[in-house]
Amino acid sequence: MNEVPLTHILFVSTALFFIGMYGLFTRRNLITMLMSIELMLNSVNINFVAFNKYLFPDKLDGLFFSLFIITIAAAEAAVAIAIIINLYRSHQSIDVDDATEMKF
Amino acid sequence: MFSLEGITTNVQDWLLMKFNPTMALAIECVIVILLSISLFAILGLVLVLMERKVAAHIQIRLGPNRVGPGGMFQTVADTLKLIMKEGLTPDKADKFLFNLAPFVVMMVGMLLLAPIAFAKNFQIWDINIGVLYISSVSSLSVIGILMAGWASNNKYSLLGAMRSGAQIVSYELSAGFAVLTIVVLTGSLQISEIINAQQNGWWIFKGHIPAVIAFVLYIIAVTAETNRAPFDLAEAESELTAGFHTEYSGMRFALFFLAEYINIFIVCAIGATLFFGGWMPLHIGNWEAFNHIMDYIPSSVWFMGKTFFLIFLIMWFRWTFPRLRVDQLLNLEWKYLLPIRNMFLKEYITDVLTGVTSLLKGMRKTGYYFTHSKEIITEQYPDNRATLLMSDRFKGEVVMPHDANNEHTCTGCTACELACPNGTIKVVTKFETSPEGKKKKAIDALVYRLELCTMCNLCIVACPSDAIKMAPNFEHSVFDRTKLTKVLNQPGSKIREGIE
Amino acid sequence: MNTSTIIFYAIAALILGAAILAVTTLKIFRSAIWLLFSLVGIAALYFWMQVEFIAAIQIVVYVGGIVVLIIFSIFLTQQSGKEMAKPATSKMIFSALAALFGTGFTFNLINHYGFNNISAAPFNPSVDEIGMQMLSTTSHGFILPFEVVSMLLLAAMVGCIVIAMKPTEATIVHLNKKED
Amino acid sequence: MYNQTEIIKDTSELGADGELVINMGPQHPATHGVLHLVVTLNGETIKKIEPHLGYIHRSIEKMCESLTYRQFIYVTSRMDYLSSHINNLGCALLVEKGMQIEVPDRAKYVRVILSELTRIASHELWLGAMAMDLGAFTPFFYAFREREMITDIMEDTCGARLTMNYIVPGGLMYDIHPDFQKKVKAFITQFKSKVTEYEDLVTNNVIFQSRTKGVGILSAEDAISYGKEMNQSIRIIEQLIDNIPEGDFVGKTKNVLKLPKGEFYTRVETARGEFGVYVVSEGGTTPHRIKFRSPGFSNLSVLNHISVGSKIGDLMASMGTLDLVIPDIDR
Repeated sequence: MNEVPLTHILFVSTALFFIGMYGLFTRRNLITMLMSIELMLNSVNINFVAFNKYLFPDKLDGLFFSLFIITIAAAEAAVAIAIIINLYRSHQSIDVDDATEMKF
Repeated sequence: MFSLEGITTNVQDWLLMKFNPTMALAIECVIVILLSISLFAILGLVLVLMERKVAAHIQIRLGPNRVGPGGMFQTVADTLKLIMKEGLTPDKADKFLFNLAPFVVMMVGMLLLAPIAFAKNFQIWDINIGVLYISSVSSLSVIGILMAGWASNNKYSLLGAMRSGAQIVSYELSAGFAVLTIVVLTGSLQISEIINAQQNGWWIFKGHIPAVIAFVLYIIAVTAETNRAPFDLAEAESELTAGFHTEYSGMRFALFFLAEYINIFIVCAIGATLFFGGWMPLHIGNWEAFNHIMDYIPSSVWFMGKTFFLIFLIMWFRWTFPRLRVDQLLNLEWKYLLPIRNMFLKEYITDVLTGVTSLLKGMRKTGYYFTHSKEIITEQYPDNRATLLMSDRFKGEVVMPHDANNEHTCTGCTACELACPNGTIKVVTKFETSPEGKKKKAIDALVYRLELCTMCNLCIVACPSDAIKMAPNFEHSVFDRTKLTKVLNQPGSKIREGIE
Repeated sequence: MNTSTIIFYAIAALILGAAILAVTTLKIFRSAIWLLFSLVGIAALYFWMQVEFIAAIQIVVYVGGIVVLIIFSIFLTQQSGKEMAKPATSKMIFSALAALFGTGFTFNLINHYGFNNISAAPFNPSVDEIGMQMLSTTSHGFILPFEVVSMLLLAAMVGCIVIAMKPTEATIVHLNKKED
Repeated sequence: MYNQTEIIKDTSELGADGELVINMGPQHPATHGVLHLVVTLNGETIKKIEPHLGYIHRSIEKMCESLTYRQFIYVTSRMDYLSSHINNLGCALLVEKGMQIEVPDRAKYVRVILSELTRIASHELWLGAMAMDLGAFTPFFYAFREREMITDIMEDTCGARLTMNYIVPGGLMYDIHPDFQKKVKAFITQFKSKVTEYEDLVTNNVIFQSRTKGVGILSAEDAISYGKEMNQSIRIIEQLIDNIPEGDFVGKTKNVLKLPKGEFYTRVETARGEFGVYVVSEGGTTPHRIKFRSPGFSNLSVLNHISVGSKIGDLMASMGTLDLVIPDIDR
């Protein structure tokens, strides 16, 4: 597989990151925003694994970082969804534009 | 001795000789895909038949016995029917996801086939994280169910999908723990190494109590993960009609149905691999002769035998136990299968013991009926039509007996017509002139409308001259309902002498 | 160009295509399913890179956990058949331009840097190695972050339950009293 | 201003959005017929149940007004078809009471035995159907094996397996079959040996118990009393079967039955509760007005009361224990 240069993998992860960013900008629904964030986190993971594999094959630190990112992403998603459900209960909507009580 | 080991190497050698490596790999992929699809088809047919036969024998019935010898081709006929049926899509459903869902479930089944060792050196992909791969990929199947539930646009489906989601996600934990026990004992995640570690004894024997507990946990958890009774809450026929696949019909329903059986096969195959040594023959300590004989049985037979034993066990559960309620299901997982409630140790142990004893009692009963085929009470009605014994009082239809001289005893008094609650009988009378020139009332026709008759017997009781009676006839189905209107007195019949 | 390369580009196309659909489709459940395909594609990319352990974890956590969680929250908060509102065109154009510019800029940086010093050493970490190093206390051990992450997970679990728990009668009465 | 208490008050009831209205029936596997329940759910928890009736209404009461006192009995077999004997008995008793007809002892004995057999048969079906509602399919077949013996006895004696119409005002339509006593005794032996089977498979099963205990305020007691009732019935039959006196099977009645002017009411205990017949007579050959008090109808009315707050699975358990026979509800 050495025919595929590292830059191509990095291109995939970069594109994925900015697709996630596009989603975060355009979506107003909390769940879809969360999905976009997940895409961005995943693009970072790809980078960690790819750098580890191509640049430092004798070490495992990249793998560990991606493992921790996956774990934290899980915790983050769980908390986010708990908040979303609570928000839905009080506002009957999960649109970010509807939750405006904290605005001053 | 028959072995699959040679076949795979021969095929590979031949392919590498004829084609370049890329081409050979592609051809191998195609062969594997074809093989796994045909395996799916065969497994589906066999397992569905097996389930129906097991269910029938437990339920003191015979089961399918019409199509082919012993009903062997019943599932083939069913499949043909399902293929020919129209696959309906609900009007407001998300059609793309609705059609995709059964394929997702099937694809997960196919992916799971990869690391299973069917026989010695007969394995598609001996991946180094074998067990982890299985537990990760099997968690994908819940997506197909959730998709089906959502896309059907049906509230029953949605409820079924949500139940299934909660169930599969939580039971994955104890299944994972059970698998981890064996991983810890073996020290490897690779399937081939797990099997090789059981050369001198299967883990269920070698692993003592931890392995036995892990095995029990595993069986319970995978029964729940495959949505089988007593954990079939996602389908819950009596509660949610058919749960997540309520709206599916035809071939797409068949795919869900097939996927269920494939999943059972896969989890049982993995169970057999982890706890019963996969294709490894039964070896006992130093009994050289015994071990040698066991080696002569082909490894694929060992594997299939163990797998089908576990499948039978799961079917046995299904036909013995009632379904759990949704909160009890989660209680069982979080309070009993995961020993979180350890602080109430005494209570925990008594609960488990009483529960398990009562379940085992039930299983003993059903097991007794499964093994005693003499207890079967089903009457094969069309087969014993000639010898069928009907009670002589059976009220099948009203008849008017005639003797050898074509004479009856009906005087045409219309008592039966009056007694009949719903106008089934109509007496048409005429006046006959006797040879002496006396005019006498007699019946022209006793019209009897079988389609109205409620067999209440009031006409028979009312008849003063016993002219009519109930006959034990049945099977009155006709294509034309006018055939159900009968004239009871035979043409040319007369009233018997001396009846007034 | 050999099989492996073709597979890589197919996987890349799956990841990016599914991701684009996930952020643009107006049906929220479909969005979740496209996200799922994108995540499965990333897992496939890890398999392709022969880091099977990470791939399996990716599937377990993302597909078996997070996507199921997202789908559940969709079940709880959305109605079937309802479409989300379309974002304003100006916003879409602006975001798309920003994303394209960002991609171009970053890719330019990557190309500029080059990453030429690719080592040819094989990279096949076994699960043993990963486990040993993660739980080791030596200089390259990761036991401390491991423990911290476990604490984080516990806190997140408790936090989720507290947030999502429905207020009971008792708490309502309690809060009412406070108001008075 | 943001008022947390207000919001909590609202959310604790979760308006129409959080609730799911499901039409259970008219075609649903658990309603055992064309019963239509409109169930309001919050998640899996039941908020409200509203039974909708009338899908198989046949106006039996109106029909009876045009039938004579001999004829109207057969219609009642079609209401609660599982206890048709007992329904018939209720009607026959009413006519006998109204006209002061003396019933011979033999007929009385046979009536009681048949009614108790009907009760057992009905409970066998209940047991099987209840287990089926809870997801266990096998006990149904075991229960039907014993039920089949009863229906065979019925077929021998009455000539029918479900809608017997064997009891007439004044006694029985015809005498019992010569084999009757022998067969009933055989059934009792068989039944007693198989009761443990039901206990092993159903009543002692831990899943079954946890599904029924504490579900609906009535169901737990019901589950026990049903079992006791079967044993009680067996005891009644045992006491009577050897002592059926010889004699006429039907008393002397007039050819045309006419109830005196007035109002009449009788009641009998069917397999699922009290069955009452109320007749207003103008002195003619047909009832002027008739009303049946069917047990299923009043049992159904308790469903909402006992199921609110429980889960969907519990609703099935409650409906199973109420042992609804839809034609009995929709007369």
